[in-house]
Amino acid sequence: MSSLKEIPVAVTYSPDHPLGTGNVIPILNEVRHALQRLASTGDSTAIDLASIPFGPGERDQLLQTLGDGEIQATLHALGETLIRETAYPGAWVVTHMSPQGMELTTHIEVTRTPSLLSTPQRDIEDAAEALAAYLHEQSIQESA
Amino acid sequence: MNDDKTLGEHLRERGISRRGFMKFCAVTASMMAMPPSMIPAIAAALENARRPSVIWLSFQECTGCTESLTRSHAPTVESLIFDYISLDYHHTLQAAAGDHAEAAREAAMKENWGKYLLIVDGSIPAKDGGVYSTIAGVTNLQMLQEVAEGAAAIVSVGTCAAFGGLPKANPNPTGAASVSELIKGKPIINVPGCPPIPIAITGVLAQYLTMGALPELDHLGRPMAFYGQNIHDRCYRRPFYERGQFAETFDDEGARKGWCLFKLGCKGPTTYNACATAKWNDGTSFPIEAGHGCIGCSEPNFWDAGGFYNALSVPTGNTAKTILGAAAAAAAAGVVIGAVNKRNKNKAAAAHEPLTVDELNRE
Amino acid sequence: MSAPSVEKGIQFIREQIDAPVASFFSSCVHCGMCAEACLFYGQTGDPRYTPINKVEPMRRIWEREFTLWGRIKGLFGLSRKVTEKDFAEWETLVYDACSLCGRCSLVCPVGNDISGMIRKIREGFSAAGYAPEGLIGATTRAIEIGSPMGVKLPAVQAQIGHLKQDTGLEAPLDQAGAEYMVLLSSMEIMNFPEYMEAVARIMKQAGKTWTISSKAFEATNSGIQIGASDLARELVQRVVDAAEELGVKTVISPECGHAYTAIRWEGPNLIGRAYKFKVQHILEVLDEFRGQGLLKFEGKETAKMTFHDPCQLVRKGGVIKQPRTLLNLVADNFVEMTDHASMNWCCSGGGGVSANERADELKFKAFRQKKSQLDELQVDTLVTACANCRITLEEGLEEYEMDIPVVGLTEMLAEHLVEDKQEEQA
Amino acid sequence: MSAEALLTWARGPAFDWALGIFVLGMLLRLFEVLSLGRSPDLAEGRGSGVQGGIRTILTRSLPRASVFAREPVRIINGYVFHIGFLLVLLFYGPHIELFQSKLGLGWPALPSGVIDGLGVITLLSLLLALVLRLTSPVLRYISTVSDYVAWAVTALPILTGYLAYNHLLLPYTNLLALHLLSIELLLLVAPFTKLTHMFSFVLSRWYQGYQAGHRGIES
Repeated sequence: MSSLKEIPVAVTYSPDHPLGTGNVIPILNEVRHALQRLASTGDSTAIDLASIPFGPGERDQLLQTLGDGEIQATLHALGETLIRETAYPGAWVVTHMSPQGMELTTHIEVTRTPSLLSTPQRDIEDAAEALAAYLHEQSIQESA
Repeated sequence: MNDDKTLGEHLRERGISRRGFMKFCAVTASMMAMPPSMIPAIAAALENARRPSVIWLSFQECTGCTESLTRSHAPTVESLIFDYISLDYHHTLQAAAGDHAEAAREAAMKENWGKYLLIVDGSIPAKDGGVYSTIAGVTNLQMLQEVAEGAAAIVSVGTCAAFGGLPKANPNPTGAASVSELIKGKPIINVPGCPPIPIAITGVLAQYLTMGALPELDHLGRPMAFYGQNIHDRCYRRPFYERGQFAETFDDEGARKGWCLFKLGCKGPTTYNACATAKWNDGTSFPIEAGHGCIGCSEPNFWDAGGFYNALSVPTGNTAKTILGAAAAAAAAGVVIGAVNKRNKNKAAAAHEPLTVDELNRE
Repeated sequence: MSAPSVEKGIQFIREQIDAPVASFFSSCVHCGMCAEACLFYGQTGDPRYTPINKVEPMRRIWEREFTLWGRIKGLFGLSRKVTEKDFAEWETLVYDACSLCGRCSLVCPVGNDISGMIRKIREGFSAAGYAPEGLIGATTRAIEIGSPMGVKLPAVQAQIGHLKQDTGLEAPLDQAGAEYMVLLSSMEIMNFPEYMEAVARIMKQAGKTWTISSKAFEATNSGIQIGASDLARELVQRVVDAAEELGVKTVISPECGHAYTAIRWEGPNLIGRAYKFKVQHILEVLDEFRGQGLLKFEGKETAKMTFHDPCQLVRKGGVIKQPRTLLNLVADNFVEMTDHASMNWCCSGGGGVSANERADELKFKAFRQKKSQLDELQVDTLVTACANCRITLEEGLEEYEMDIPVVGLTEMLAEHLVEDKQEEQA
Repeated sequence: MSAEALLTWARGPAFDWALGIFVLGMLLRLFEVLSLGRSPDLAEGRGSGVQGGIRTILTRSLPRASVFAREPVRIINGYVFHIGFLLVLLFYGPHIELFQSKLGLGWPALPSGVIDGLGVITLLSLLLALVLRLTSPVLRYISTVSDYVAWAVTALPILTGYLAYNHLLLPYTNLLALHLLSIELLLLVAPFTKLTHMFSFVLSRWYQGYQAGHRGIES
């Protein structure tokens, strides 16, 4: 047997009728509540999809329903991390990948800006220092 | 590697950015089955975690657990941890062999006495003084006892180490026993499964390393985070069970439609593990999703629990034989009892002295 | 003297235990439905009168002696032997509080014939010496004199004489070769002479030959009521001998419930062989004659009347349609009671209760069931087909000051026969 | 003994023993009954005993109107219990699997939710039966220890089954083990209590019906 597709017995489902847990709608509701909370109190929420059981096709259906929004960003650290806003602004899907391109975890974050997008304080300080150092070096070279 | 460095320092030394570190923390949290809200706490803990020494002992085992771990879907991130820990002894993974290997183990034990983490896979043959498995002339039993003595905690990886597993299956010729049967007075975490889900192994290690604490355990010593719920409750086929829709064979219409596999022997209802959520092979699937019932491999004595293909509700014995035997016994006893009853009745009839009017009228 | 008789009682009960009894006890779930069917429980509310409880001593003997489980329990002292005390305690339950009406047997969800078992347990009680005075007396008279009420042949002969004198009708005595042999209950000889006249008229119009045997004119069988098969057998044997000696084709059981049970159902089993003649109840015979067009009736009663089903005849005898067909021939306004036919309520005097003076108070209490049925209907006349029912009903109606005449169906029919005066004169 | 070991034992040797004793006990009871024999009815009959026997076996499942009017609650409750018990026993998927694997004969299952509801109804009807037994003078008078034992061993499998299905009180493994053990207790106890009626009712109805059929009377 050389590929999965050659196994004669396969569970049949279509993306429109996924099998299983029925967890898609409850999670969408959770996202709705999180959006309301974000709007009123400014509190962020994150949902780890790895902790939720899905039947075949259910996860795809969830992500398809959320759709694509205006922003897509890619973080390059320890492999790629894809950060995209969904069609429901404020709801983001953050997918961490390994350097080999395998998915590690996927979170739905309901927040104004995913924290990974904003620059860490120490990095800013380091950046200021690094830039200062660079300029200092330049001035030495110039004067030399 | 400098032993005094924290994990945070170690990672930065390797050129991991702060965003990379946060990503690492997010993945680790997910791995430990902790909610995303815990990520900052994990980051703080990881920042200050100290490098531990780990000794890994393999006894009566098939190396499946090690395979499961090393071929897990997130090798890079895990390797960050394993690079950081000092894996001082592991037959399969270490470069050293023979006397060198044993010397390394003894040195690590001496140096970290009372602080190292002991990981065990495989069961321990305890019969006949443990002669059925030895390493460098030392029985597994003896080695376990020696190494366990100086361990801060023990992680039994795989069903063999946790519960005895296949070596303990009937008739258990080697007297195979689990770690917890042999070692008392040490914290023991059981991470059963045949093999365990890789993330359950790494999750426990990550938690021990980051938090320095043992996770919450169930009555069988398993981390609640991974073994807190049974497969059946989290199974995506559960709705079919509720509707009474069952696959009757592995190739019938029900099987094709993904109906419940209870009748085909699925042990999901009595098996506590994270397969239905964490899944296998990069989160692709798990046995039930692949069309085969759960065999209950993370439960004690799963091999002898009445057959993988017998439904849980079906008694495992030879019922026809029992009934025939009982019927035969009943027939034999029935003949005797029937004869006794008949004799008693005939005796009563023979002893019958007709009732007379005189008798009726006596006072 | 008492201890050995208890032993005899237990032994007699043991003899009665057969596969049906064992199956009944095996099946009983103590659901209590039999109590709801029982006249005596219903009118007193005394749970001891629950029918299945009345055979408890028999159940205990069965369990101790015929089940493995009972024997094991016996070994550990967990089952009690049936003792004299039990006989004493159960005597009134077995005789006074049961008219063997059989209603409980019909409602038992697992099909237990409880009333059949009470009939059986009485064998042991009579053998143990725990039977009511009244029934002992009646049985003794039946065996020694030939009739429970002490009626002797001369009384019958006198009645035959009166009949001839008053109406000119013949009642042939000991006529060999007659088609029918008619039995009489002593009640009919003493209290209801109309019955013999009615039979004579009917037979005459139907053109049938009949006779009364001087050796066995008595139909009743106290041995059945007291539950002494040895004595019941002797009484049945007298009838069988007489009928076979006279060579009759059919023996007619009179308007008496238990007499029918005795001669029709129990008789052959008591003597251990089938009869060489047929046994019919008088109503069966009448209905047969009607069917053959042998009888002509004229005029109809306009009074509102109902029929009291004698248990032994209807529920336990299966003669259900005949009385109704016959009654409708001569009555315009026949109404049924709420519980009738197979689910009728007993008059409260069956199964020897009426012959047991000790039970009078209980009997009158139980009669309130019949009273409430009658109160509901408000009839002018109560028809029945059993002399014992009739006398019990009359006593009960009197006790409760109800003024309803009770008549026998056979007599009522005879009164409506078309008289052929000319033929008579000729 | 751990729950897992208990379950394995309950599914294995314990079930075999319980079933063996059940079969042995019930057959012995049957032999005990049949060995006592019965004499033929020599009275000239009016009808067929066999027909009467079969008729009574069937018709005795229905109540008589006049008795029904007196005790409607008790009678309806009796139906609710028996029908509920049989439906749960025979139409729950996992139960059917047991029959199928042992008899080779299967049939469609009822939705598990329906069985769940039936279980509750059956349990409630048993509770009501107990209340009636304790409050009715007749039932209290004629009840023996054995009646209450029979009640308990009948109620336990339904209770444990319900708890197991709904994952209440204890882990499923423990409950499934307890459910099986309670059934085994029922099997063990049945031949020695009134629960023998589950089979013997056919005999007792047959005997009364046979006699009635022969005599041409109602039964």
